[in-house]
Amino acid sequence: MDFDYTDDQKFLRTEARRFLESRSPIEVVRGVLNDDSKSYDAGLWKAVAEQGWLGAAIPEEHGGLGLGHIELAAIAEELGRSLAPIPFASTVYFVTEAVMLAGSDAQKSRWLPKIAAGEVIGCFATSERAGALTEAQVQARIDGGKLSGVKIPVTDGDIADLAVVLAREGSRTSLYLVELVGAGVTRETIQTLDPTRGVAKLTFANAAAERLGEAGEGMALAEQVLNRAAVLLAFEQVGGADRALEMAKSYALERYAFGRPIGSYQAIKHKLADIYIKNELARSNAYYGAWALQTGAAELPVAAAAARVAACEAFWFAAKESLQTHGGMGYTWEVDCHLFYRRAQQLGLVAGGAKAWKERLVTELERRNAA
Amino acid sequence: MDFDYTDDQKFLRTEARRFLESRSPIEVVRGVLNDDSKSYDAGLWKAVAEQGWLGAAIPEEHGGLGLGHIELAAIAEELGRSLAPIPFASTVYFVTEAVMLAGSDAQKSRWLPKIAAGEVIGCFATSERAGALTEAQVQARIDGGKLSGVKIPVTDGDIADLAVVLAREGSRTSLYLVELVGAGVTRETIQTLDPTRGVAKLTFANAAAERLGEAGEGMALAEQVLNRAAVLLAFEQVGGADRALEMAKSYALERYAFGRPIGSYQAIKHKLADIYIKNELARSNAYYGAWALQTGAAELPVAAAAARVAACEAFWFAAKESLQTHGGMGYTWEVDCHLFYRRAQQLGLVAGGAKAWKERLVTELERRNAA
Amino acid sequence: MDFNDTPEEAAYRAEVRAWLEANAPRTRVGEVSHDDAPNLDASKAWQRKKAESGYACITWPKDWGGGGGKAWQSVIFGQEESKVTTPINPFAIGLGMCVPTIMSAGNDADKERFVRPAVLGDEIWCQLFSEPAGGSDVAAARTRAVRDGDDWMINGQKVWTSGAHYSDFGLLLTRTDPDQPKHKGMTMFWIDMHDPAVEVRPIHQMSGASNFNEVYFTDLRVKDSQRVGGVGEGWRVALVTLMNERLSVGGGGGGSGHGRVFKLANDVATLAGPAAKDAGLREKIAEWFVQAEGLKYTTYRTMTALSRGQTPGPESSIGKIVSAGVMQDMAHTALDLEDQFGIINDPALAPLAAAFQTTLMAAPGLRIAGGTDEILRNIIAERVLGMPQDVRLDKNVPFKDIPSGR
Amino acid sequence: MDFNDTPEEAAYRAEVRAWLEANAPRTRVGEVSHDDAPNLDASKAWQRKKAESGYACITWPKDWGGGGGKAWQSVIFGQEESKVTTPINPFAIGLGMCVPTIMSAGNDADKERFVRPAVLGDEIWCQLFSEPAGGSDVAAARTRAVRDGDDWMINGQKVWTSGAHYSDFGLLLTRTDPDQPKHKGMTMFWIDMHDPAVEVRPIHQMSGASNFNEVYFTDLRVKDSQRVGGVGEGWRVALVTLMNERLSVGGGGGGSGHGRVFKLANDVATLAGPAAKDAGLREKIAEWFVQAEGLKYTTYRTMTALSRGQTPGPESSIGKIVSAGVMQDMAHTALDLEDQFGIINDPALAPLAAAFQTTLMAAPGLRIAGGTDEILRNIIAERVLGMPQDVRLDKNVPFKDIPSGR
Repeated sequence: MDFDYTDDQKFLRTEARRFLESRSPIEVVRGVLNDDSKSYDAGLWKAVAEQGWLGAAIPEEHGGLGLGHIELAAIAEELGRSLAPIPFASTVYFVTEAVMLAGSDAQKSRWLPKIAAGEVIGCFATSERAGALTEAQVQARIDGGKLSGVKIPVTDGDIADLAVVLAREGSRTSLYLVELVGAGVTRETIQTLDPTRGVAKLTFANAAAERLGEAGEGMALAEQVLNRAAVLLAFEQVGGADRALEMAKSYALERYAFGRPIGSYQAIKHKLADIYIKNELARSNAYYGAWALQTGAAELPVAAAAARVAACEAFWFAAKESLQTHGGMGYTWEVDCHLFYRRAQQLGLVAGGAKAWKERLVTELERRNAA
Repeated sequence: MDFDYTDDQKFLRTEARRFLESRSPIEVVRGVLNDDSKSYDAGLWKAVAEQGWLGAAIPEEHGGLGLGHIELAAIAEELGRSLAPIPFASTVYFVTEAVMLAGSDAQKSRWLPKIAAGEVIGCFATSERAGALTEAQVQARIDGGKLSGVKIPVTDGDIADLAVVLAREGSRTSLYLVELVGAGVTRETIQTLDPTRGVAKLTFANAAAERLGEAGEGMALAEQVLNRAAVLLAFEQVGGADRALEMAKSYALERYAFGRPIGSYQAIKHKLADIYIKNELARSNAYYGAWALQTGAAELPVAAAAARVAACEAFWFAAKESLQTHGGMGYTWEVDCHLFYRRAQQLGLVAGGAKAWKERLVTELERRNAA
Repeated sequence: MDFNDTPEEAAYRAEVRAWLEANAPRTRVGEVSHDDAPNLDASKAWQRKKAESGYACITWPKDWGGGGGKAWQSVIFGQEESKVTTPINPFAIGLGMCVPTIMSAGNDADKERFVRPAVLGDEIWCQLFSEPAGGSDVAAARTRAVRDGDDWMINGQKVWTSGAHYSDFGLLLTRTDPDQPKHKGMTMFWIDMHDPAVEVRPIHQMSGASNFNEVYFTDLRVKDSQRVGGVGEGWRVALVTLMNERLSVGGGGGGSGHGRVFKLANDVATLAGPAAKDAGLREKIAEWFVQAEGLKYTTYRTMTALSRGQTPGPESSIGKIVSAGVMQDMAHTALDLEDQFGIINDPALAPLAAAFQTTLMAAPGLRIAGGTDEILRNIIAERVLGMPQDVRLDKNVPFKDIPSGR
Repeated sequence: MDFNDTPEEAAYRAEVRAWLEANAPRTRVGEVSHDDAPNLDASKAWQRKKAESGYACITWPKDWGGGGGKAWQSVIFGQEESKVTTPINPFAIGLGMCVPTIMSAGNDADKERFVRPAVLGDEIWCQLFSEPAGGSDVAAARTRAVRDGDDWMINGQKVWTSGAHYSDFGLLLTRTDPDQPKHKGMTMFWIDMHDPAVEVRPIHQMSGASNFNEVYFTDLRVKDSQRVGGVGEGWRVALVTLMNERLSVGGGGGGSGHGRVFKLANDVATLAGPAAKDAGLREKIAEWFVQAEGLKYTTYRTMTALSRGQTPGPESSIGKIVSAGVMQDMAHTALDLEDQFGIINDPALAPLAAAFQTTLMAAPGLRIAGGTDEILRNIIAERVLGMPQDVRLDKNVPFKDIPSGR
């Protein structure tokens, strides 16, 4: 039994934190927040690529570091802490995982090295309308090998070079690789509740598309990709939730009311204790998810769903109650609480909402009970 | 606008409280709790009958006081406060309401005076199995005017003289009046989580039964009776919840920890504030229900459901957190907290669980929106 | 219990309806933000019209510009006015808190000078109590007022001031003797908000809006005659102001907004089918509805007390704490139901998502402004339930010696 | 992260399994209640068998009867033992708290006398700290010990004592100098529970069961040699005991019990259809499951720290607070789903309802025993998150002058 980061992994995480504290301070996040023309920080993206993080889980033969998913999780936790405004999740947790999961050798050799090198930004395009993602929702279709239809919202779709698109061919759905620089693709940038992350509406009109994975396996593959992304996103959420708790802690110690620190009042003490409890539950579930992801265990669907449900709850609760702990200051633009409040909501939806994941979790549990 | 008890109603409530404080102190409740052979306090029942409360809402022509349902609600609130161990709800909120709602003149003149005089105890027999009450659940049936089948659980069925039974005749359900002293009726007393209220399993084998209300209207009538009972039970729940809050308040003031009253710690202060908030929301919803009941307003289904949902939540929360406020003492048999904890659960289920009422409420709201 | 008016109430309501029908403008230009003088003009015109017919400050004496009426009449007028579209009301703080304070603690000259113009809507007031170091702890005011001959010299900063940017006068709580214990040594003044020594800066909220201000005082000179109440009596005077605030019938209006959730539910699907059939969502809708209804009828209970000439019970204190929580929970739940689509903040592309996002970003402010959830629970526990005060370390010591963390 | 044993761990686990296979009795006679000497005998026999093979107190030195092993070994043994049905363990308090206190603060004679018999299961210990006036405030002990020649005379009462009715010895916290501040002036003794001056009365719990006792001391005479630690050092000694309590890997086992809820869901219908398809219930099941899983893996993290030879982090402190809350919420939700049937408390007529009722009646105790929800949140806030202590009015004043409300 060894249920924690190894010393190497801890070292990697410490290094990642140090790196991000210097390269992705809150000013960098606000730089993207306050500039409508920017949806990510190109400099940070370049620096992260130079660290090799984009290829952390990519095999060395394809230009990656060939580390495991737990190492990637350690990096994700720190990216979450720093609210790094870069298309890391879309490119690494979604597109890279999709290619590694379902790509042909040719596709892997073509895309993975470029991704690892930071030459390609990816995005994962599944949603077309409000509500949980179901196969029935998918209207985008392939005719004569060309893709037509609309995907909205697509996180990082405004800056991505490569999209993994869930589309319909005849009666069945499949995944497709689409180069967004090509013809027949129009992008429209969309305002979101977290301006530190870019989102677009993608419209395809007979755009060139190359199938990724087996025909008709689209929904099944999308769900496998979502399971992997959910685990890695959970680490970003846990990182963000811990940071939100730390902000609340230090404010509670320095802010005085009625002659003593507000942290000496049980209303605040117990609020922080509740945040801590949810954060620990989320971390433990995330660890289990990472183990399942790393070992390719059959438990992944359950573990990923549990990790996501716990992480969504923890980050949302930590962000809103950390803000509440800051009182009036927390409601101002200048104080950083709202950045975490926004990101908690964004991360809580980008891989599908917690409600949908609870349903998936229980469905898996029933399957397990039946077995 | 006059949205409170009138002075007369307040006087009635004050009198009722004074009466119950002397006639239904907690010792009387424990007398029933500790004696397995007793499922109600006969002396208290007789005294309550002498007060005329059983006939509070029964017209004078049928031997009642001819007061309104708001007066009855004021009495209910006090009965809830005192945890009075008597079959008041079954007899008055259910059976009396059923007879007044659906009874023929003959049935009214036969039963209402007896009920008002305390000569007849009633019970309302609908449930046959676990889960929300639906028409499909009803298996008890009428053949040749005789009732056969099983009803479980039936609150006060062990001591009742008269039952209102939901049963099936052919493909449709109707309500029936059944005298439990008659032939073909066997009763089996059942252990419950609140031994201060008696419950039985009733088995009918060709028992004499007289239809109450239109044939085939059984389920519709049962729901109308449940709406009326829900409002009156809500007042019992509000009364119990307020008492639970008062117990927590006085304990929080007299119990010291670390050199000061536990009521000076925000963990306790804010817990009590949360109880107060839920109690006030429940009281306001109950008032609206009473208004709808009194005026026969079309809003009754919505008002009754809202009153019940709020009251179930308030009493449950007040009972469990009042107990928690009492710490270890609250977990002992000698301290009264568990009596409220038990009664909160009993009242929360006797007219159907809150979950079912939430569904009924939303269904009504949809109907209203559609209209 | 009766929703129907008494004959007397019905008659008054009819009269009010007729008057509103004839006089109420049908223009509302959204909230007062930092650049809407026109809107402000409309508000002032409407206020004057009400005042001239005795519908402004209905319960105040006629000779002060009021209506000389009863509390239940102002409740009814409020109900009816809220049914017609009128300009929003920037006078609430002045007429609800500041001017009543002048009336109870000010000198005769001030009453003469200020009450009527305020009622007529010619002059708008703001309340200058909260400070950066204070927040929930209003009595921690540090803004210094120092004697200077017959005048006082004021330096310091206030924060969270509503309407400061369009106010003509302000009620200012200052510290005049830091050697006294906290609650002594404060003094109240009225000030001219147009004085160049007063600088108003909007506060940029997380939602992007700016409904509040910071107000800075740099060598602001005021006459001793602008003092409201005695030197060192500032806290006693402030309590009068705050008392008036608490007496105003507390929030809880507006319903649960569950209608919007129904709309959403009919619009989207869950993994299991149409959201409108989702039992989890239906239970939540029921719970939100019951809370909103509870607040609505709690307000009715308060109005009933008023119309019976009684002081409202403490139940009115629960409004904001409940409604703010419901708002935040509902918005979060609705966006979760929208799934990925909930990310979109563009009314054209996703109207419901955008609407719920607006609520999501407003809710944290509601949970804080005018008393945080935590402060309100404390108030309920102490003033309503009679629990002891928290242990206080800031009493009976000179204000300057109270630990402040800086 | 790896669920698999290291080769070393695997080898040890195999050895343990083989030994349990060969030696573990397959008899459990339910919880130790007030009349189960037979069960107690089985427990003692099993403890002796473990001790003789070095599986009792695995981490303790061999020459004190322990196994001389590592923390990770006792973790593995615990995991494996929990898989086979064995008599329940009435030795936990003695071996987990009392005897370690003797070992660290007692004199050599006491160590000689008590450690080995306790390990062998021949002698059972109970902890006599809590008092009626104390509760969460252990240091408020009033049980008086007064010098009487070479002896001490003890009078007073303890409460919530587990196992007092079958214990041979007790670790007793007394007040020896009420003129000293609260945390000074206490002294610790070991006492003979069979002394006629000691009276044990079971506490009748709301659930009907009796798992705890009140213990009364009437002129109990103890020798000064029974003192554990110095006179006035009682609190320091007590902290050692309580420290040992906190170090024991905290609860959270047992899973969420959602299996039973599934069973119920397949059994009943809501107004909308089969409960198993009810999205509201399904969401709750997911939430309970995630919390139970979270606790399970949190325990794994603690075990990992142990097997790495580190001190477990604070995360183990969350177990009880979470599981107790889940228990109460789940039981209440399940009974609500049963609707009227949930009233029945008869396993024959309604097995699931009865089972959930048992949980419902046990949950309040879980939320209180061993630290209330409120105390645990305080501990987390102070010891884990570094928040300041609550303002204390009971320090630096003579104990007898501390307000106690009586």
